[in-house]
Amino acid sequence: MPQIGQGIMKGMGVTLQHLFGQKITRQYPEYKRDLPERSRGMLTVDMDRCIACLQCMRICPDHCISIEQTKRDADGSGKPKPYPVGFVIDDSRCMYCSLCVEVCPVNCIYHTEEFEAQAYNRLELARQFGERPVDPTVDPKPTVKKKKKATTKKAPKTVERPVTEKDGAA
Amino acid sequence: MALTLPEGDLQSRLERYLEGLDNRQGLEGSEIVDGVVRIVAKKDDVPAVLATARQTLGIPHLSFITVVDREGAFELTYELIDLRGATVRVKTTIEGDEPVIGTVTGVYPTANWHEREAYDMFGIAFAGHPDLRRTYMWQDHFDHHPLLKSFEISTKRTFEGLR
Amino acid sequence: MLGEERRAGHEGALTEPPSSRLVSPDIRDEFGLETIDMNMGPQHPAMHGLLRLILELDGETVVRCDPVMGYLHRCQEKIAENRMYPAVIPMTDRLDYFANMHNEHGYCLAVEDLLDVEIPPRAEYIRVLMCELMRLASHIPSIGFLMLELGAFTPILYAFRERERIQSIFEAVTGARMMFHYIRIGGVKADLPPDIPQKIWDYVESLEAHFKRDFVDLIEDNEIFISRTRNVGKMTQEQAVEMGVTGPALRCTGVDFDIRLDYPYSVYPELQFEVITDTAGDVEASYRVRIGECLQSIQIIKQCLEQMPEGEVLGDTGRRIRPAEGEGFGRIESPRGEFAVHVVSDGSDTPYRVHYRDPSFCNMQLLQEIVPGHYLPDIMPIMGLIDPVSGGWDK
Amino acid sequence: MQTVLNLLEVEPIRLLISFGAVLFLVLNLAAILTMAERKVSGYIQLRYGPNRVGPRGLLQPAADVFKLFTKENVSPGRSDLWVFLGAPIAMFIPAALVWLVVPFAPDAVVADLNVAILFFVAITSIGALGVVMAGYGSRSAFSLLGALRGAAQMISYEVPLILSLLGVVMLAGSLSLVDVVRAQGDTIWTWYFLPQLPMFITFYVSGIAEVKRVPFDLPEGESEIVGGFMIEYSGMTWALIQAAEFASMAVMSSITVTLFLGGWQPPLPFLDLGPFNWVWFGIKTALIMFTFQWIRWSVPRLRMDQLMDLGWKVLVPLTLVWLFVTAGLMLLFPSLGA
Repeated sequence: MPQIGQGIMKGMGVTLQHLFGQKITRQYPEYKRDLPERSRGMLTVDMDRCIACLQCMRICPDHCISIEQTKRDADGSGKPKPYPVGFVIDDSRCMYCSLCVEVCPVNCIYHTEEFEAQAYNRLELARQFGERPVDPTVDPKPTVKKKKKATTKKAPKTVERPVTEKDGAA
Repeated sequence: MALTLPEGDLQSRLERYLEGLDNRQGLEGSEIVDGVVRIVAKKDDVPAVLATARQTLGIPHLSFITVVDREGAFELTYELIDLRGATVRVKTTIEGDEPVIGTVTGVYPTANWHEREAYDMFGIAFAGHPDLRRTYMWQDHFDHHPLLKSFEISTKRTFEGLR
Repeated sequence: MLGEERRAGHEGALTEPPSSRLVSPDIRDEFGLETIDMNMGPQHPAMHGLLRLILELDGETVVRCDPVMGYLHRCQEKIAENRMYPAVIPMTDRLDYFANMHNEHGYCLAVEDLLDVEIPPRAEYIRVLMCELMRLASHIPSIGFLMLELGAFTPILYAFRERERIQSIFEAVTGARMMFHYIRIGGVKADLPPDIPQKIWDYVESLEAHFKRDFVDLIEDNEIFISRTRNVGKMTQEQAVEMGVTGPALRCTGVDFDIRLDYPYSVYPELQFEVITDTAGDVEASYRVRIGECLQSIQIIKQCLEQMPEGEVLGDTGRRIRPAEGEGFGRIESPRGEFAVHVVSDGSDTPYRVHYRDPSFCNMQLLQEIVPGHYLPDIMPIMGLIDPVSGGWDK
Repeated sequence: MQTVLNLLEVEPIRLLISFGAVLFLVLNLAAILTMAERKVSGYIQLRYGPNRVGPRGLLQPAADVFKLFTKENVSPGRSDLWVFLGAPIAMFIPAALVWLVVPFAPDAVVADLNVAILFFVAITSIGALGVVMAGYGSRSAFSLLGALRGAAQMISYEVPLILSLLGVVMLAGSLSLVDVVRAQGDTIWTWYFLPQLPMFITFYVSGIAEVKRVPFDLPEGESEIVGGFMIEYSGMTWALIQAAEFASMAVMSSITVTLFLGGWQPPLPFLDLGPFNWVWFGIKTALIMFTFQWIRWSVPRLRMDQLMDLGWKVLVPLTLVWLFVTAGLMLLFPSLGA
């Protein structure tokens, strides 16, 4: 027969220790923690380096990046290259997964240390980086004419799904 | 009440399962690959195959039921594990747009919700299921089965024409 | 078995099985007794996420309990069908949001099963290290939640203090506190930062030092805790296995099923640890199992840190992940039980079908089985025994 | 000036004015107690508690009251409106009325009734009425369960509460609280909590149950029935219920102090502060209230059947046995009685 109340007293001893113990609250707006090097904040784009390859737009699981692409001879080399006239990152959708950062071939999209986004309107959270604003809610339409440019293979169109049959396994 | 888990080493158990299942039912295919007994059964045989697995071979646990919509046919995978390293994977195919298959809730009570989920997402009717309601979607006013390939989502991006 | 000797002196607590509290319908009709229908949830302060329980009450006794799910359903499986293979990983984070690492790990195992990619040993160790930290970060709050449901508010804050510290480690390693997106197909995203192994070591040492005080002394012997949890939600081994229960909820009945040992994956065969079981199969036993598993996790973390080899952390999967036709399976031991992923590929760069077998979903079937006959306040500890997570059962 | 002081001597006016003063004190006490509750819980839980409004968060109760005043008072459709709105009042008035008989200092008592203990018992049991009214008027399954639990619990725990008082009454030989305090003397070992230890524990436990605090907060049962009888209240009606809860908690601790811990008496004779002896009363009451809060943040909640078991199978027999022991000892040693 255990002594009645013993366990309760033991537990109350623990809470009493904590009553006088070190507190762990951080007073947030006054005190801000140093973010670790890898922390993933809001995205930003270095538009000078962007080559409008649309890799980030393709990989983005949330469709939060929309790019409007044109051909423009930006560097004066005489050859028109893809150029991002519109670039929008919709922070109301972004989930900071960092996939776009990883696929970017020129490292022009990267995370900042900012994480406090607020707005009265969802569309205010869509940050425009390009010359022309892009509507983040509308799917990007092809503006580039398909030329015989030496620009690698096409995007996978709707892949034909194999109908029925056991696949591989059985 | 104590539960007896299967004993013996993995390979012999796998062979026992394969043999036990193969002897009783006319299976379309059966083999052992990487510690997994792979069974292909006819649609109507599935409840019997699973009953053999549970009652005769003593495989206690039904892990999950996966349905794959092959557009015109449904492929069902019943994954059974004996909690000691062996896996039995029973596959079957249901043809047609109004798929019906016998329930296995009688042998594996845990199949109850798995079958409800399959019904909800694919519209597969499990004959004899005690409580075939939708799990996730609205109980009424919703006639769709979202995981069917014919159920189009509105936010899909195609990137067609984009380089 | 853990609880046996502790229970020896406490036999008096066992009275009759809960089902004996149920009044048979005949008697109810004869005396004109009515039952109350009650909706518990989806907005309920103690409910684990968005679950609605339709209860039929006879006084305080629950006659029928019918869980209604779907309030957080995002159709993750459909989403996965429309995303490229790597882009599904951040989505799996949102499944069981108390065990994100395990979800990622399970999904990556399934895709790697399709791809036959070589995973560097260091990556495997980092995965296990992260998963075990995640298990700590999931089990400790679940003990806190159990106490919260019993009406004690304080342990949850002690639990979240630990979780916050573990999350700070995760933030330094992965860049995010909760939705990590760290485990990748073929390895992990990046190597551990150089100072992190020492930090993890220091953290688990300090946790070991005060774990007993904050989560054992505060709770274990408390007479009210014992009377509220002992013989509550009691189930037999057969019942549990029949209902497809896995994880601590199964191990507290005495079935020593642990995927880490029985279906070994990653580097678990190289690590030394025990499977914690208890015999009673009630809420108290599940609490003890969770406590034991936390201590085992600490041991595994230490072994990982000691044995971790040097080398690469990301295997070569090619620039585009486009597996051949076929299907892949991944099965891991998440803090709640067996988390399995079934990926079907059709050769394109998006999965043809992804199926998640989430332990929260499967374990929740237990509610219908064991709740009837218990009192209304017992539902909450039973939820603590199962410890489901809303994102898990609703996918 | 003289006439005002003379007026104070006139009985009904004196009563009204002093009761007004006590009421003012009670309302402020409730506000301070909410603050204390949150600070204590914060510190136990490794937090700071409210610390934004005013210096160290001391104005938080004022901000709360302001917020609750401006909040809309929602009543559920199809609720029994008069019962619904009357319930908070029915809960607050008994909690405030008991202060009439609490002796703060030798002469500082609003009404020195010779049946003060009886008055206390009678008035506290009215509190259950408010709970039932609130649960019935809200027309919600959760409230109904909470009200049923509350009624059962408060009525059951009246029994050990009253029984545990009797030992003190026998020892003091009076039903007047002032007499009880006087009889306890001004040394800590002559206070009644030592000879009446089981009674003291019973009174303390059933006091917690009577004011519905953890581990006996079943009528609220936040994690089960989401606030129970007060689930539908908002704004000032809710604030009134809270004030009633905290006032009755303060009343319960002050009565505990009065009956068992020597009231205003100093623990040792040389600590006698003369006219400032009410400080001792305040300190002791605050200590008891702190233990209430400390227990609240340390233990889980009991279940209904366990609560009833504790009340009827443990506390009532314990008090009955100790009552006989006290009576027997008093027969054997008549000097024990006052």
